[in-house]
Amino acid sequence: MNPILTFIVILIGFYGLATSNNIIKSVFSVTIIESGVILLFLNLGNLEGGAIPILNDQVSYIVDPLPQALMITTIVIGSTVTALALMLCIKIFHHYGTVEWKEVLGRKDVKS
Amino acid sequence: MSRKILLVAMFAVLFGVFATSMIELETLFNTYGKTYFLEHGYAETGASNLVTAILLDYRLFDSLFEAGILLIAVSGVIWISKHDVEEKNAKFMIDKYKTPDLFITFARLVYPLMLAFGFYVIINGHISPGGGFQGGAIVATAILILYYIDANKETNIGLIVTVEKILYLLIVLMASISIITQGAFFTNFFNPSADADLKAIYLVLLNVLIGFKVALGLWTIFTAFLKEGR
Amino acid sequence: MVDFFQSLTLIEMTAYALQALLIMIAFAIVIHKNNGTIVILIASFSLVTASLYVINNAPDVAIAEVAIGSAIIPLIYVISISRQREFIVLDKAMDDFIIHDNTFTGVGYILLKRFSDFYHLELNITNDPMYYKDTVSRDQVLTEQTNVDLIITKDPQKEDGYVLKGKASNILMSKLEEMVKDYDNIRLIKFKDRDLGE
Amino acid sequence: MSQIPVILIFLPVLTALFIYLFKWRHMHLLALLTQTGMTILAIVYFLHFKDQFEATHIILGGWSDVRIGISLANDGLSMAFIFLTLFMWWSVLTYLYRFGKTEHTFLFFLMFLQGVFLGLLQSNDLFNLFVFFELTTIIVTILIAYKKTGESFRAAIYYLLLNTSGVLLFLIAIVMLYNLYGTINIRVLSEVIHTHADTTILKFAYVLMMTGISVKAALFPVFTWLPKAHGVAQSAISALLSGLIVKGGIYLFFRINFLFESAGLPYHNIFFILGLLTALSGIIFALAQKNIKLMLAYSTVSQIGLIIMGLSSPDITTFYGGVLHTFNHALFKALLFLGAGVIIAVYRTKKLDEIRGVFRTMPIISVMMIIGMLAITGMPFFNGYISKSIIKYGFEDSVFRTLALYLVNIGTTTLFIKMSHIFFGPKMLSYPMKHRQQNITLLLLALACLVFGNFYVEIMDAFFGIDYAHITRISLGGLLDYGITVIIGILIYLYVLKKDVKLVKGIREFKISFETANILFIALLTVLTFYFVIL
Repeated sequence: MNPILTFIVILIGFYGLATSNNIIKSVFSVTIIESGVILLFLNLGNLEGGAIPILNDQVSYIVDPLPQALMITTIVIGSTVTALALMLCIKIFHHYGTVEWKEVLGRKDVKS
Repeated sequence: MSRKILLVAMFAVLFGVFATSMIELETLFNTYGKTYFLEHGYAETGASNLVTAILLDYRLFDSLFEAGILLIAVSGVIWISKHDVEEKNAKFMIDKYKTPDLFITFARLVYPLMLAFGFYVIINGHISPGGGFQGGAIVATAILILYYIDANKETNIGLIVTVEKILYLLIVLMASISIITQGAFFTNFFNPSADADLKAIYLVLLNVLIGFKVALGLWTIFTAFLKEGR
Repeated sequence: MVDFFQSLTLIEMTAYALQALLIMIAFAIVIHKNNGTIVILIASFSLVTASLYVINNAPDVAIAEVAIGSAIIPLIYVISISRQREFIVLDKAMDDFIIHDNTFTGVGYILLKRFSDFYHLELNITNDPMYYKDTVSRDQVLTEQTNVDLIITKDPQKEDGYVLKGKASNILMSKLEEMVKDYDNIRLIKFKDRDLGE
Repeated sequence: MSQIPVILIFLPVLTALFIYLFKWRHMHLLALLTQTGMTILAIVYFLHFKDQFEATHIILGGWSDVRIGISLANDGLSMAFIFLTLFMWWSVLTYLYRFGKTEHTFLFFLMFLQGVFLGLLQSNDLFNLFVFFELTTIIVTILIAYKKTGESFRAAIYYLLLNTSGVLLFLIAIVMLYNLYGTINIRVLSEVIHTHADTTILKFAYVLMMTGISVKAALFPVFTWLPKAHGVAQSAISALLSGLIVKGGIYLFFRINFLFESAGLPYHNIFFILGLLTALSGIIFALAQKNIKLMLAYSTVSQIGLIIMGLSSPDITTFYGGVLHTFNHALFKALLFLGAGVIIAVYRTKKLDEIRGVFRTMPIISVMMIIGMLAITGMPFFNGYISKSIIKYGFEDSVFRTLALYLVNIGTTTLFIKMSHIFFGPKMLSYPMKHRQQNITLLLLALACLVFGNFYVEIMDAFFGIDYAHITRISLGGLLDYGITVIIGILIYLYVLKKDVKLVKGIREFKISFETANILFIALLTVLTFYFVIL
């Protein structure tokens, strides 16, 4: 049940990508998709339940640690992508005076 | 409007297929990896936190490139925001920004606490939740508070970036020592059958290096953003 | 249906509630028009995901998400959204065009203020004695490489005239052009984007 | 000796770090030195393990269980791609010899990208593939934005966002496969994949992966980022992107298809159709352009379609024809982009109508460019002819496929007839510059085109053990085909393109917005889901 609800979050992210005209919002849509994917990994790792993956004497049944390790990597990757995209956004604003996709992509004024 | 309807229709199809596959998964679920880590994880790596065990030992190669992504992004963000024209003397005539005094006092109080917490998370990464990446991010957040106190703080970005690159080199070197002792790249340089306390030395060292690298990297990223346009 | 809800434990119920909240926040972000309020939604989105990670028995991931996703990333969003409403002007003329009698009452300031208020921009004027004697080509490099949107200089051809310089690609410049039409002593120069380097 | 793959990945990365740390004047020489060392290492590795690549499956960390941890694996295909990578970096580094002297940051990104790309080729772990995939995307974004013009910024963000969302789909597929099989090691997976062959989840995972890869490989509706990025970047970077980086997506295309082979998914026809659509749309857009870099970029799209048409064939000889075309395309497209770069630098314009008389101004460059054009249009004796003949040979029994191939070929020929106008005409106002290194690079690439056009039998035998002796270097039929194609091309050019009819103008002005690109992306996902899962 949980993974299915999480998939809705991913779909909302794609909806945002497909409808928003604003670059910053597109960047955030990507962040939403990414958070959804992370949550999906954890949901599926937690599908059968279990303790947190830190071993001590009492623990005999844990959730899967591999998806969690992978997701830490994904969080770092996602944040760098966001940082890079937002820096590009600021630059685009100062070049075009707007962050609307339509106007940014539509302008054609390179001399060469 | 029509495109929104089209989108929703496509989403319905995808959602249906996904839901079916998730229901299927409940019977097909494979727990091979989970059982392996539960049985061998502590004995082979010496880390009771299995996530750290995977990040720093089983899949160290990934973590190296994860740190590499941060490195690249830092250089990229700096390159994009940098310009050849020096504008150090430029002063904004209207700069309304001023932090309230209460916040400054509060921030001064919180700053050492956060820094200490960050170091705690880094150093205890192998036995409790946390590790180099998380602790590094917390340290970076603590440094961020300093900017909250004084927005016009001067930072030598060039130096930080140089240190960050050297730290990355150290991480790669540290990870490759095992080729001499173990005959394979990217694992603990102590023998897998060694004592857990001995192996913890390697884990803590690597966590500290990664923690500092991540902290410096994130610090550079938000300094670049704060300086952008100033 | 009732059986289903009765069989849930407290943690499971919290998980469903948070997941529903997450969907709502995500949807709000996607359909919201105003960029300013989105920042708060972004930070809360990150917090809700972090608590969901904890519920899914992943404290490591939750720490990473809180540290990166709830502090640094929202800050970066705030900065880039606030930069989006900035209109940076470099004043090279350094006379009473902007500052008149030590207050912001010069002709140029009133014009620019009217312009930026009309388009909901935040006017930011800077001056710099270092560039005072620079040439025209230097101005073009300035607009290309730095974030300066507009440069004010004196008109060399006309007494008491001013020249406003900016990038031709900037959509704000064409809007400003409409506004400047009524003033005789103000000219507008638009630099074409050059394709440097091969 | 068996650890050479790891060294190949980390040597350029460490070199990149050294370049960034010590910004000395002669750092570009260090890059060339590394390049020499890597080439020697790769050759040694290839000769040593030529017949036993199975033995060089390196488990990083030395774990006894293959299913845990990351491993690197090589085979003939990845070795061939490694040599292509090294060769492409050689040409870019020599081409940018003078530029690299001062631009250390640029060299840093360039060398780092090489290490990452070599990692992408050799990785045997799905999540590791994702990391390299994303790292490539980020570095390429920075390289596109390197010029810091408004145009390059917007191309960079378009590329970054579209590719990242594609890569995230790949990630969803990874978690599905992990939970099905308990491992993400590609070799292990390909052995056990048939155990759940009929499940929805496996098919859906395949669809998600393929859609993610389609974005990276610029397949039919989601190629829109490619002309923007490749048309804006510096010519050397465009050559690298068109020649190699986009091939990373194609490499993954057949890697993932190998992985799912024993599941028996019917991918051949649908990807033939997608390839055909890619090829046709690419060539139609290319014909309408007036900017030479955009023309070359769209021509890349159409050639990718051609490659996918070959690769989706169930017949193994045709499949390797597609692989050979990947290599040939890398060579001649790099040659054309680099040549165009020199021409653009000398004439200071990208418009086709404003460049005339190149033959008189720069005879050497012109000869090289003409070699590239002959190769891409499929003239006998050049490499394009060989791979196209192999694909054509494989399609012989289907009229539809042969016809499709001819159609694409006619389009390509027309495009380069249109482009060849820059050589004629009087000498024009230009800004001459010294381009000795550039000449050397172009000569190198042109020679490679000729070598691949004449010694393909030996090369293919050495790498893949496939015998292509039945494809002749020259035949009357081939020459006749080429002549007819050229004549049709000239006719189309004279009667349609030259007059710039309304239709052509309309196609040139036609723009796909970012939102529409994303809708097309989701539509591709839905169509593939329909085809593989529901039907």
